[in-house]
Amino acid sequence: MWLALVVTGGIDPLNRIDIAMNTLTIIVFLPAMGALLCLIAPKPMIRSIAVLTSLVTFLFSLTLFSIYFGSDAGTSADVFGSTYGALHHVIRLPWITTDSINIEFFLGIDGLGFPLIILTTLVSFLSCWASWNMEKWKIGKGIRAYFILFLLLETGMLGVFVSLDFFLFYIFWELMLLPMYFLIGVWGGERREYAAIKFFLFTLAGSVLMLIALVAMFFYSGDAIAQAGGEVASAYQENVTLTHGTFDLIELATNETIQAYFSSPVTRFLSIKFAPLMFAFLFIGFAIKLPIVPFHTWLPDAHVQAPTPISMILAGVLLKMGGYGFLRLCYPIFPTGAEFWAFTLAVIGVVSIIYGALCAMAQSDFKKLVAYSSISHMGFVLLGIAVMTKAGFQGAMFQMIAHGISSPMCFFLVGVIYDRAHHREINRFGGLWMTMPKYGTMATIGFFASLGLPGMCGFIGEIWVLLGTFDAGSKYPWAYTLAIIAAFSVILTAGYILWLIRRVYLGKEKEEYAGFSDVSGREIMILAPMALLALVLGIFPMQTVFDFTNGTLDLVLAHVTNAISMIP
Amino acid sequence: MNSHTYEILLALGVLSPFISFWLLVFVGPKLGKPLAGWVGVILGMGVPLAMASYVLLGWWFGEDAASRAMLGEQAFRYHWANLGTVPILVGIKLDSLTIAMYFMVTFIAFWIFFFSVGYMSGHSDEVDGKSKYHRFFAYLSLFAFSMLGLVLSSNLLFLFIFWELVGLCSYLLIGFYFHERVPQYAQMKAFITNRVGDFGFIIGLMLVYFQLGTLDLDDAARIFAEQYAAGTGIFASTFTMFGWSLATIMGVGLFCGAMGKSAQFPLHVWLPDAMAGPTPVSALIHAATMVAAGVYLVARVFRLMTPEALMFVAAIGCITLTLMALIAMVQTDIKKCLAYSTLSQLGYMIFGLGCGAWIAALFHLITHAFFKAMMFLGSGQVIEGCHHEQDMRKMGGLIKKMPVTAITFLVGVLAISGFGIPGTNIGLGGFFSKDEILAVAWVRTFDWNDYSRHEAEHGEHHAASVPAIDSDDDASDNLNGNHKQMLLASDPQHGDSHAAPQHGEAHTASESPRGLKPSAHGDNAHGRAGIFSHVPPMPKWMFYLALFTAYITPFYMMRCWWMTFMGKPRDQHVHDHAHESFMMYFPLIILAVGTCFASYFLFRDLISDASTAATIAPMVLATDGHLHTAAIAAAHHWLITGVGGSFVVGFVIAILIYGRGLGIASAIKNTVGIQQIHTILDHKYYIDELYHLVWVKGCLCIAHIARFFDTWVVDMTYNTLAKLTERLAAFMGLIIDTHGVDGIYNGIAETAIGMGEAVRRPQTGRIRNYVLFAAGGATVVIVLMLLYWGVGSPEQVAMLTP
Amino acid sequence: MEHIGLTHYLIVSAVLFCCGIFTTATKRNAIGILIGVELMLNSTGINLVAFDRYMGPGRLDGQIVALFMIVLAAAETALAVGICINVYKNLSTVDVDSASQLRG
Amino acid sequence: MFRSRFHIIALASLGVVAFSAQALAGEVAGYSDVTHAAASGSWLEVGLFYIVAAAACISALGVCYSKNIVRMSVWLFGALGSVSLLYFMLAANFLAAIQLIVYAGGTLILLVFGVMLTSKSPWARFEPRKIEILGATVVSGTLFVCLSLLLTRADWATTDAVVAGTSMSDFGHSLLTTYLVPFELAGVLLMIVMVGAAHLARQDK
Repeated sequence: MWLALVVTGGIDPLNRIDIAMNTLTIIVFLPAMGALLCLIAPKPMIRSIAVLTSLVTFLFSLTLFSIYFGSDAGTSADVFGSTYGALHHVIRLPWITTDSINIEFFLGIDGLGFPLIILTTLVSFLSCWASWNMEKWKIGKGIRAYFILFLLLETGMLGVFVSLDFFLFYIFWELMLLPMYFLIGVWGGERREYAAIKFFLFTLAGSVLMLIALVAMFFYSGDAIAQAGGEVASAYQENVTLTHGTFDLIELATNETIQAYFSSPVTRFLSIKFAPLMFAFLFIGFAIKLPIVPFHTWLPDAHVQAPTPISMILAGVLLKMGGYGFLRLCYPIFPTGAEFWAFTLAVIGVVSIIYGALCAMAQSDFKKLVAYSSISHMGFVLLGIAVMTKAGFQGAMFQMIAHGISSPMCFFLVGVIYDRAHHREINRFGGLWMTMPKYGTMATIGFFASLGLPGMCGFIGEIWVLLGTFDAGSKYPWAYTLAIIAAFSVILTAGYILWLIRRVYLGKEKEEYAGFSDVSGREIMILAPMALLALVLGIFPMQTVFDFTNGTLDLVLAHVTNAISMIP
Repeated sequence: MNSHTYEILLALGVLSPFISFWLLVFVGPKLGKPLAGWVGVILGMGVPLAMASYVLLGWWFGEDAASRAMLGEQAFRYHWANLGTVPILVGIKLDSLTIAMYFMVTFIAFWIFFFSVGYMSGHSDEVDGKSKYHRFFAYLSLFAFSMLGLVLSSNLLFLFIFWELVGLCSYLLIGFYFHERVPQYAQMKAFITNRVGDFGFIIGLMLVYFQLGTLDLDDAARIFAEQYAAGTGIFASTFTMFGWSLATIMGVGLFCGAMGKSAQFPLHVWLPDAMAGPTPVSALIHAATMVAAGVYLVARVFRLMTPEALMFVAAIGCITLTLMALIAMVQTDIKKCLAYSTLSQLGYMIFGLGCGAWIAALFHLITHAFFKAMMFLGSGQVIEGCHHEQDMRKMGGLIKKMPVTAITFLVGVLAISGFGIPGTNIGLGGFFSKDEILAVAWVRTFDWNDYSRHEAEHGEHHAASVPAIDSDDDASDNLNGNHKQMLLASDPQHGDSHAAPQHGEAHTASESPRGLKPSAHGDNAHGRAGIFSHVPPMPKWMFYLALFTAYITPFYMMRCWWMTFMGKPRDQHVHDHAHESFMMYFPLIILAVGTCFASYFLFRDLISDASTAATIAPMVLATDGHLHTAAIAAAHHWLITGVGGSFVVGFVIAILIYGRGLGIASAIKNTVGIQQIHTILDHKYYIDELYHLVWVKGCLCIAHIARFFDTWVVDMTYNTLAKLTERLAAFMGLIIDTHGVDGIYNGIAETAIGMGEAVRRPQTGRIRNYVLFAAGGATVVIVLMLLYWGVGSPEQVAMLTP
Repeated sequence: MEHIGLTHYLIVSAVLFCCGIFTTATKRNAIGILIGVELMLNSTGINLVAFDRYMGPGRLDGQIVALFMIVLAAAETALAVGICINVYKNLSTVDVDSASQLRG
Repeated sequence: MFRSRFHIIALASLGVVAFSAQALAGEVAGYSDVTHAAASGSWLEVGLFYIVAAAACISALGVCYSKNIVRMSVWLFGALGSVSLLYFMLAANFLAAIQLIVYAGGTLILLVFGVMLTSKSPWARFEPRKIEILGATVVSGTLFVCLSLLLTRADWATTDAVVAGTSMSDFGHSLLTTYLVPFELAGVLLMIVMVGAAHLARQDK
């Protein structure tokens, strides 16, 4: 694992062994090593190497399940204990250490990161495999660069989900941004440069705010500790005392001293209350990724221009980083900010739900429609988190996973037909179910899953969020109205999805498409897992997701509500 | 018997169609015709039917009421997931109603599957050789799975899940011929209309979850009653909308779902169009089972309904049953005619539940399921025979060609018209169920609260005869007592045994409707007994509309039958082609027999057994006729004797008009006044047009506005931001040449240019500009330092200095 | 008579710095820009030495850094002039605006 | 008119150079009144400071003001000289010497060579756009105002400990001990620069 060594250079050999042996490190850097391999491999072998790498990564990430099934403790609640910050596969080593700054190489997972890691590795593998036929694309050149960037992207994404040091988190965040920029900008459609630049600018704007928050949080935590006498015992590590600011996300969230300082109304930044401002900074950074109206306009362009596998990654994983960011940074660290913004956030969420659905209804471009539908779906995530109820949090988390399954499937379905027809005009399609029966069946599953049909993954998230929102009515009177408005989206969603199905798959066969071959074995193999998961998640939500997430989510929520109750 | 045996058997019965679904999906094409069909029949419905029959007999004859209740109590629950903190327990609602529905569904569905094996072989191959035969049975199996699951669910959430699944099956099956244009729209219409209902359903769910803190049917009802008694929870909130309390809104919300599924008035539009699907589908889903699911839902959540909510239910039902019956009078498409009669009958059921005639409504549901399924199969037989001719005006005289169909169809017509011999217990389904609904409706039009108060005032001297019914047990005993009496009024089975005293009382009561009140004198229940202290009386017009429709129904049914089977053949070609085949009319015969005996069969007992205090008492004591049993008995008796023969009138008129072909009918149609009415009815009150204008067009319009907004406002904002950066840059001497901005014509491209430029411009290699920018940035920072961070202030300096 | 303190020197360096910026920002002649840069470098030099003198007397750090500054400035100038000559050879002018082949 | 002013300025700067040369001589000789003056808060120090500072500022402004490249270099020469004087007054004699030798002796000459080599006529001017001048004026003006505000508001914890002028030996010592690595790096850099410059300026293409 010498690559790990490079990344964590400047530490003593023993720790290097630790790193090399650490599961998360391996998971995170396997793709990067695959990228190196692609760098030197002969051209014909590249794509197989890439696909194999992503497959191995996926399989290896499955070993994480041993956390739950290794012991008799079966659920997240049991595994991650009774305090937020009980982690697994932790590795923390000093990375950049001066007398005032201590940036650590700090990886670990809990119920928040775990399902997203599995999702990431799975979606990455599937989409990597989906790029198998990239020579046939309009821009079929640069296979080597493509797959290298792809694998680097995967490393970046995985890193975001496992790194618990804000600095490291930020680095991975940016690391993930660049390959995406090139993947869209080079292998994209007609207006790829525009889309790529737009994506880049939006995300960069977000990460700038995040950077400000990062620095501010570091120094203010330092002030907090200084005020407390310069010596504060760590909240969750034995015999560790903090003497200056920290980037440790868990510490920032759980340390009473820091929390008290952050949330006290006298703490100011640019003469604005600290917690709300920082929350807003982080929130915008993540909301752009989620994306949330009005920061969403990069998404349709990026999706439409990006090649199919990249759209899958984009929809399947990148959007989840926003939600993950909320749950990992915004809410635990700035609960008071959350309370301050709750109404705004919920309203934005509802607006995104309805607005995205309406926009999707009006699209004539197949891919754009799916893109807008993901805006609508991610609105549920925001809504569920914003109302801060158990059901809401659980629903939001589930919605992330569910959308991570269904929307890549939808995008791949679009890609399948795009490879054959070379256009995406919904109104020019028709009768494809007759032409390609297998494809039609798969498409029905995929789109009904994203429609939120009960018994499929989409439903659980939506209904959980809706009920959770309504449940918040006891705290926030406005929650009733919002829940009802959000519930209205079930009609809109059904509207545009069914209309889409009718226009594309039903009806008489058209001559121009009569010659289309049905989905190939590879495509079936890519679609099948997602279809299967869409069903299984819908039927056994507890065994597939809730058992792994709820414990941690409840801890986070308890932490947040507790902190809010402290507000005078 | 082992306490879980029934559940296991029922569960197996649900599982087997699920298995057959996947089997048919994967290996269906290889099975081919008709093998795939038989798989569907055996695995998809045969097994469930076997289970159902076994369970039914075991349940009814093997257990007594106590053990039945006990079994229902200790039914198995599986912890499916946690909704927030509320555990969602999935299990089987094991009571007589479940079993009755389960048996009805499996029985009818089995014969419809059987019918389809023959029918679909001629109807599934339109699409250039690609057979959809197996697909049809796969869908049917999936439907069977969902429908049975719906019936069994003990949990509102799961009820909702299966609810949606049957919706999906109906969607897939309506659009089975999706290569044609009509079914495509029909299926969309069906699904989306149902979704509109589900919107309400979800709101109801939210309120149940939030206010009652559970989604389990029984717990919810219990907590609801407790909360009413204590005036806490949902009854504590002062929130009102359209003058409805929160509790009422909850009930109405749940009912909205039923309005969608059971196609009640504002949402009825999808059902007639749904006839675009294959005929067996119309018979199974859109006549017998799925559309009845709405009624079933209302029956299940009956205990969560406030009187106001029930009043709303009744009103909707009443409107539906009248309007749809009127439309049915002018339909010429045989399936459409049946569809509208179905709507009308569903209206009757909903109306019955609204008045509180819980038993009667469900009883009507089951009898209706039998004869309507049969009639649809018959119509399918006819359509098949007249190769795909559905217009009744082209038919006629078919009785010679297809006698069995004609006879069975006639049985159905009689049943739906409430055929029976007044004063006796001989009659077909409607004769008992529909009339009882009317009876309850009639009784509910009086304000019994006055009477109750009156009773309460002079309650003392009744003390002996008035057991306090404030506690549930008493209520239940008392209620069972009332049940017995009530059943006598209409139930043939007990008729002989206890007829005398009961009828005697009824006679004394039935001299005049007004006389009803005193007749309830001996009745020992009164308003305070129910959980709802005040129950408003039902407006009279509802009763009269329902009664009026009772006269229309026989007319249009007989009209339909006569135009199809009697008279002279009007289209020789069709007539010559007509034929019938055993595979198809055998199920007809079975169902016809079922129709004849459904009302005498166990169903009535099962339902009344289900309607114990634990099921409906909290509500029904106050709103349903059970409180005023004797009165209802009297009213029912009076109705049966007085109005029971109403169907004759309808028949006579129908035969008079259509006996001699269509001449008279068209003559009437063209008379002034009638003509306009006819046009309106023919266009179904233009509701479809209205909806298309308001909802479809409106929604799309909004959607396009949203898209426009997205492109030209949201996106253009960023575009403009980019532009501003550009302008600023220009001002700072960044830009030598600015492209002309013409956002109106190509906004997107402009965005591209704007953002692209904004990024690219600074990269133009003018060092001095960089310097200027950097310096500007530095200046800003310093200004900030001066303004905000008070640099230079002593403490700051203290920080800076070593 | 008032006492000459650190601030005085800093002010002077500020003047130089601003002049340097102005020069760099307004001259189109490559060498002119270079001169501006030199000015700025000098102002930093003044800062370094002044701080060294007034805040850490006896320690040479400030002066040493200033020394390096001078050396690097010299190196930078040498290179820059070389580049200018090259540009001039190719474009026969040192107007930086005309050296725009690399513009995107 | 231009020319006359140019001569005056040139003379002034020459005077500055002479002064600094004398100071350097004195330093080398081992005694240094300049440093003494700088150390003691006498009128000499103050007056000297204001003169030198004024010289520095004036020549800097001259750089800004003058349009053509030759004058700019002359003004720059003045600025560099006065800066070296400031170094003297800051008791950084060696540095001042280096400043004079390397800058005035090396860099400036290099610049002038550059001017000569690259310009058809040394008096050629490229006018910037008015807007640029405006922007530059605004920015640098604001920057100056803010900076001086900042500097005046801050009271630095300064020490007025009188220190003797540092000698070369101290420099050499710390260069070869504490700052060895940067020192070596600088050496390497210089070599690279030499090669690079040579390559860049090579005649044959």
